[in-house]
This record gives sequence, C-alpha cells and structure tokens, in this order.
Amino acid sequence: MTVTLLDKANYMISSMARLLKDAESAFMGVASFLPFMAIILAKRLYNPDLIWYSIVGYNPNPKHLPMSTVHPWISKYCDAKLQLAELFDISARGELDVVFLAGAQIDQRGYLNNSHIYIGERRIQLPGGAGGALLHATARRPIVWQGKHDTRIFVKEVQRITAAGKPYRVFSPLCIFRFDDDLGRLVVDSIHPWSSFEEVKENTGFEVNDAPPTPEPSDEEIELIEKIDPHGIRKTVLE
Amino acid sequence: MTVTLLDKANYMISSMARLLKDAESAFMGVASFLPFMAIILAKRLYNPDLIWYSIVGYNPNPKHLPMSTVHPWISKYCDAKLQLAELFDISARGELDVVFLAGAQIDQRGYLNNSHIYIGERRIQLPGGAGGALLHATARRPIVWQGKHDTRIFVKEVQRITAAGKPYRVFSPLCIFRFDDDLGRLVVDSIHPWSSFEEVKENTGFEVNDAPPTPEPSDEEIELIEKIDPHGIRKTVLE
Amino acid sequence: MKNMSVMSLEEAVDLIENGSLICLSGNLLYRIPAAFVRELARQGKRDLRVMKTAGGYDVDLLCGLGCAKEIIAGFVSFEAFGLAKNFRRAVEEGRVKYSENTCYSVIAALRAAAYGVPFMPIADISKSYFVKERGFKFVENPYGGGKVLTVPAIKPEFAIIHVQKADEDGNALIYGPWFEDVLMARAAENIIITTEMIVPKEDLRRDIDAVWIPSYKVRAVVEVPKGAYPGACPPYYEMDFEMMEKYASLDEDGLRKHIWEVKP
Amino acid sequence: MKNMSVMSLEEAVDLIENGSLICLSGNLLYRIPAAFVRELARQGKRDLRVMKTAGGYDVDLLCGLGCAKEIIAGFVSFEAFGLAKNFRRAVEEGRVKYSENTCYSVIAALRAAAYGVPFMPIADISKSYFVKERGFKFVENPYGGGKVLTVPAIKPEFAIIHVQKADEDGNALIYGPWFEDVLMARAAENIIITTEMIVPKEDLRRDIDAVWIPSYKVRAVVEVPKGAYPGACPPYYEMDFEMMEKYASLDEDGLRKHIWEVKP
Repeated sequence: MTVTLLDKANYMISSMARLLKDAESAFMGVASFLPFMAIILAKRLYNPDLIWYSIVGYNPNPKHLPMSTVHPWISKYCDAKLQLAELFDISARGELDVVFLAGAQIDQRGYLNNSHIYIGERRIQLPGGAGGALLHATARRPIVWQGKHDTRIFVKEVQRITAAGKPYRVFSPLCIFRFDDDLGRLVVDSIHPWSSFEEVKENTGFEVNDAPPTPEPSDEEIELIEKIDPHGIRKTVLE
Repeated sequence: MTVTLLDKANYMISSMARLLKDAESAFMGVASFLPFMAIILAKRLYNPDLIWYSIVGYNPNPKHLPMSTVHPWISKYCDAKLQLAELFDISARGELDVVFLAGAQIDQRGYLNNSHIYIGERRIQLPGGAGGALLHATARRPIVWQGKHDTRIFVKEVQRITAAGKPYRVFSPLCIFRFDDDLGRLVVDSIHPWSSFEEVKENTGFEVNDAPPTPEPSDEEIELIEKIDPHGIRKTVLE
Repeated sequence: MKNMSVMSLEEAVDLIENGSLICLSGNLLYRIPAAFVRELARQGKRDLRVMKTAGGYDVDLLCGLGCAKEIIAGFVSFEAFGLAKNFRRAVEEGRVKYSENTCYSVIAALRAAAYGVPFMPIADISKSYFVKERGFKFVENPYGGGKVLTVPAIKPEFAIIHVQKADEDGNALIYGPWFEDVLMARAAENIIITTEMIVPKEDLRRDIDAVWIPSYKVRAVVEVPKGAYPGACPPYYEMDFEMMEKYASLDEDGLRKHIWEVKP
Repeated sequence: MKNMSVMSLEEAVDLIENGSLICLSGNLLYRIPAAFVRELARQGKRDLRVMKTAGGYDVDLLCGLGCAKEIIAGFVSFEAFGLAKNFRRAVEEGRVKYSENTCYSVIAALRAAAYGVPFMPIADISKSYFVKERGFKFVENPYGGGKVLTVPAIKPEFAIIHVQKADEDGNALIYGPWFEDVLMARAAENIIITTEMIVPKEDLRRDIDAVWIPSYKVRAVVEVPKGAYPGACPPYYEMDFEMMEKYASLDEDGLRKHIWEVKP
C-alpha cells in the first residue's frame, strides 16, 4: 500500500467530518487546514444545518481551501457578522459544541502545550495556544489534531499546560484517540490502515492499546475534498 | 415685563449653551428639549468641536428640534455609530464632561429622585432615572434641569435617591443653582429677571441666597433658537 | 435546540410561556416589537417579566392588560406624551413590580449573561436607593484598591427583536441605532425575530456590515410589516405621534379594543 | 486632550513614546497596521509593550528590530508560513518578554478597560499555566456558587488601527471582520488611525452602518494607501503571500533593509 500525504489527509478529514454528523456547531482556529476541510465536507454531505463559527464571520460558505483561515474572501460569504470575542462568549456560556484545537504537545489527559517546551536546558518558544485555553475548557466536544506523531509530541504529561480539557477525539497521522472516562485518559479508538499498533506504541509517550482500522473515506468524500482543495494545500500540515 | 414660556425657555437654553463654551463633550437623555437646543446652540455659536454623544449616534447634526430625542432622522446625521452602553462606559471611565439630567425631585445636595414620591401614604410612581444614577455619579459636570419650581420639587432631602452626584448647575424656571464645595450644597448662582429672591425662597424647600440676574440671551442666540424650533416645542417642558 | 423556522405571529407568541422573562428591542418609540406585544396581549399571556432599558408603549401595554408581573428597567415613559399611565397605575396598585434599575445596570446584567459569567463589575452607583433594593453587592477588588460594585447576570429566556430585514434562518439586520438589541441577542437564551421583510440570504449579505444577529439562537422569524407601529422603523416609517396621543388617553376598555383594532 | 489632526505617518509615529503600551489592529495578515509598524522600526522606537490577540508580521518585526520589550498576546505566528522566527528568537534569548495569554483573556482585559472597571470575571481556565504567571485572581462570587476567575484591566496608551476609510476628524469605518479593533478603540486611551483613504464626512455617513470608531479619542489620522501591506485590506487588496515567504526567510540584516525597502 503506497500512501501519500494526500491520502493521509483525506482519511483524517473524512473521519473528522463524520464526527460532525450530529454536531450543532463547530469552530476552528487559525492554520487549521484539516478542520477547515472537514467542516465544509460535513456541511455539504452530512449536516447542512451545522453552524460554523469562523474568525471572520458567522457561517461562511467558502468554495475552496484558502492559504489562510483569515483570507479576505471567506468573510464575503458569511451569513452574519461575528467577532472572535462573541465566539469565546458562546463557548464560555457552554453553547459551543465542537472545537478543533491543535496541540504542539498532547498528553494522555488530553491537555495541550502550545506555550514552550524544554529540550534539556533549552527553551523552545511556541506561538501560544490562541483561544485554546478557554475553548478546550468550555466547548462540549474539543477535537484535537496534530500533523505529526512522535514521543516528543504525544507525552505522558505536557511540560506546560496551555489548555486543559477533555478531548472528544485526538487526531494524528497514525491514529485517532478518544477520551475514556473510566480510565480518565486517552485510548486509541482507531489506527490508520497505513500504521500499526506497534508504530503507534513506539511513537507515543504513554500507554496505548490496539484498535480497529480507521474507516476509509468514501469516493464521494474524496471527490469533494479534491474539489475543495485541488492543489493539495491540505497536505502541508502533515509530516 | 411680560414674559412668555418661550422667553423663559430661551433664557434657560442660552445659559445652558454658554456653559458649554469650554465643554469637551455632552450627553443628554430622553425628553430633554432644552438641553437638546442648548447643545445645538453651543455647537453652532461657541464650540464647534463640542462632542455630542446621543442615544441614536455619535455627533448628530440635526437641523431642528424633533418631537422625540430618538426621532429616526437624528441618527441620519451622525458621524459614527454609538451605543448607549458605550456612552455609559465613557462616563464610567471618567471621560464624559457634561451630562444633562432631569430631576423630578432635587435636593440641596444636588441628589435627584426620579423613582417615586410619597404624598402622605400614597406612592406616586415616576418613570425611573434612566441613565442618571451612573451619569450623575461619574460625569465631570452634571447639569440638572427642571421645568417647574416649587417646594415639592426643590426639597431639603429627596425621598428616594435615584441619582447621587455633584451638579455643576441646576436650572429651573426661576433661577440657576450651582454647587458650593465649601457649603457642600446648592447655592443660587443667578435669578431669572422675571423672578426674585422672594419667589425663589418661597418655592424652595431649602435655604437660598439672593443672586444677580441671569444674563439675557443675545439676539443671535434667539434667532438661532427660533430657527431650530420654529414651532416652539421647547416651551412644552416648562410650567 | 434547533427548532427555528419562519412562522406566523400567533405561532411565535405561542412559544412564550406565562411567567417567562423576556426582553424587548428598541427604545421608547423606536423599533419596538409592538405587533408582538399586542399579540402577547391578545393571547392573554400572564405573569411576564419584562426587561428593557427604556420602555414606553410596549411596557405600558403589557402592564395595562395584565400580562406583566415585573418590569426590569431604568425608565418607562412616553417622553413627549407624558407618563406611561398604565404602567404607573399597575405599579402604584401593586399589580406589577417595578424592579427599578438604571439603564447602565440593565446593560451590565445583560453583559454578564452574554459573557457567561455570574456578575459584572460596575462603577460605584451605590448611593442610588435601588442598588440595595436590587441586592447589588460589592466584592473586594482582588488586585487591590478597595471594593467594587457588581450586578448579577440576568439571562432573559427570550429576546424579542424587531428588525428591518432578516433571512429565513433568522440572520437579522438592523439599520440605524441598535440600542441594546445586539446585546440582548447575545444574552438571551432564545431569540424571536419580527421583521419588516424576509429577504433572500444573498440580499442580506450585500448589507453584511449591518447583519449583527446570527441565526443560531433564533427560534422564530416572523414577517410583520409595520411591526413596530405606532413606533418608528426607519427608513420605512416614522412614529405615529397622533396614535400615541390617542393611546395615552385610553382607559382600560379602550386599551382592550386597541390591541384588536391595531393589527397585527 | 483634543489634539487630533490629519498628519503624516512620521508625525503620528512620533506621538508614541518609548516604553508605551500599544495595541495593534487586525489579525495575522488581515488589516494589520503594517506601515505604522515599519515606521516605528525606522524611527528606532524602544521598549514598546505590544498587545494583540493574534500577532504575526507586525509583532515579529517589532521583536526582530529591537523595538519591543514585551508582547501581550495569545498567539504569535505566520500561520501557513511557519513560526514567527524573530519573535521566537527574541523570546528565547530573553530580549523580549512574552506575557502569554489566551486570546480570550486579552479580550477580557480590554473589556475591563473599556468599561472602566478594574477587572473582568471570566470562565475558569485556571488549569492553564499562564493564569498563575499572569497573576489572574479568583474572587468569591458575591451571589453564591463559589469562586470566579478574573482578569485585571489592561489599558493600552495607544490603539493603532488600520481601516479602509476615515474622515478628517478620525471617525473610521471598517469593512469586513473587526477582530478586536472596535474593542481596542474603546479600551485605549488614545487612537491613531491609519487609513487607506481619507474621505469627506458625507461619504462616510453613507456607509454609517460600518462606522464604529468615533473620533473622540483619535489623536492622528494618517492616509496610508496599502498601509496593511503585506497583509490584506479587503476589498482593496489581498495578502502578498510571496512577500511573506520572503520575509519569513530574512535574517536581521535583511529585516533592517526590509523596513526601508517596503515603504511606507
């Protein structure tokens, strides 16, 4: 099986989109190509009533994946104005359903570090968690994603807690985790077909379990994905 | 000397307007014909840079006195949008200079009652003080006005404090008070020429002093007043 | 949750249960949800708690016809047309509780609800008698500098907002002053939009800079031309001052007739 | 107080003293006051404290050229163009203090300043490490129900806001998303407007629904066409992705050239 980065992105996007079938609303932050694709996919195929809160406006209807999530033309196709402050209020009120969050470091509790990491004595400065601290703590179903999977990223305990919350799912290029309430930590929900339990285990800093393969994207999904992102920008977030 | 209600209104408007010569900004509430006229007069004759915060927008430029201070056409001539909430914030931040406030009952401390009064056992319900409680307490120079002057209105101590603050001036159809910091209470600053110390004394529920006559409005002022309010709506607030 | 749709005024009013806490759009005679308020009265709603910074016709009518049990406001009056007689009488006779505020504290209570926090710090207005009556409390400023007055959140069950244009989903546009309407929309649990006209999404989008009420909490969109009458809804129509003069002189029987004569 | 006027970019930047706390409009590469920021660097301003929810080119440039001593933000990055290298290096080497927040707490701090209150209650994000580092404190909810987290007010000395249109007094219009700009305008002590074009009052008024920055705190209005470049300022121009790719690869010498090559 030859699996390209585009194939991997498609699997992740498809699985994210299907999680949105019963979602009331979704928000994604900046630089989030995969969630951006997943939301469009979900709205077109599964859940036309899904409310999309965007940084540039309410319920945008973009035709293509832009190079920037604040690209001017996204706001042209919004149903109403929306300020970031109001989106945060929505989440603080407990009214935000799904939020997509990126994590530079993700631990078994589902906590995220986007602040800084120490390699030995050296401090590596990260950009900061943007809205994550609030959204992870208050949205109903945070979905975390990462374009890379290794033991420096998936750790037992993050060095700094930028955002604490209970993820609904965690997406990586190797597998999908879900939060197990009984165990109080992440467990593997599915492993992508190009990976294996061994590979996940080797690259994860906490205990993992075996799990069934991630379902493949449908032809319909792939077709739509290609249409929204004909130039394959989506793959640039994966390693 | 035959003095009409229009003459009285003109004296009050002229004196109010002259107080605004060095004012940075002014706000007036609803149903405030005299302050409305005074602000227009001041902007046209004395202080073109005076900032007028209005309920319907920022820096309106109405040509005539409307029947309602939220009349739709006022907002058409504003320089920018402004919400009432923001006006309150401006005052809460200490950035509002002059505010015009009406008082159903006014006491010698300059406190206002717009809530309710008791006549014997009977409670008379008033409309409430609108924004007065905040504005009186936080604007730099509150100017209070009343269209009537008797001992039920000008009292030693209001029955209910709706708004507490230190007035810069208090206007009535008989006289103008100012707040004396040494005495810690209102003193008469000028007496309108159609009235007298005796009349003010008789109709005021607290100690009053004699004072010079209120200066008369200029021809220029009267001309402009007539132009802004050709139908004499302004007199309807006076008794 | 998602039970919004275009419906009739009767159906929309039917969503309001007796005893609900509602807040009303506009200010005095400007963009008030007058048709909705008349229908509330026609359906004989009771025990409503009504919130607004500055009420007039709308609040007075609900007081006069026994629909309201509490008014949370800073001001209730007819401005140039004198005092709101029915409101006044209802409060004096104890049929309606006037939870007097200042407009600023109504706004603070809505802000707290909109932000999902239990209270809002405000400027010190504690010499005003109603601060104690309303139970506003001080907290110690945790950053030093003494005590800070606060207002507890008030979360209306419904915001009833009359607008110039909305789409079928309930995204709504306001031309001219907002008053507290956009804040109410953020604070309330549910929104009912009455609109001069329902327009296609594409049309609304052309005016996107005026579209500040997103659809996500909107439970009903009702097309009601002249829905603010006798109030104004610019640029379409001004206040009807004659009708207001007439209204101001109505007795209770007259009031009862008024809500059936002026339709919707 | 009233010292506002139309002036040159050089004169407007001259109003900013070393060590000032400033906040910057826009988000990432959208409607950023880029020309103003370059002029800050050309004039060699020092020790600036810079506040923004999500910074990019603007914050990075001020860090790279030694103008900033503190960044108060929730996120600093180039999005698709990778990390903000100069910001990162300056923080790692201790030349710049990154007062990390979450965008939400930056907004709360601005809200408190805008409302003239010392702090704002917020949702409980206290598990995030920076809450302690920033000194955010709990207060007891005076209405019961336990403790509530708060954020102290931060009042910027200047908000630098790039807009599409303004009049000579500084009333300013924003087309498209506001981000935190209108809030910044409320919170800051002073405003400097850089604008794609200065238009007559009458023209601005025709678009009144987009005019949300009133002039009263505006100290300077500067006409700077392409003032957001290499960021976007719709509907007039998009981001220049090529320039950003080039910028992302500049060393310090290149950066120093960049601010003189890209004018204003």
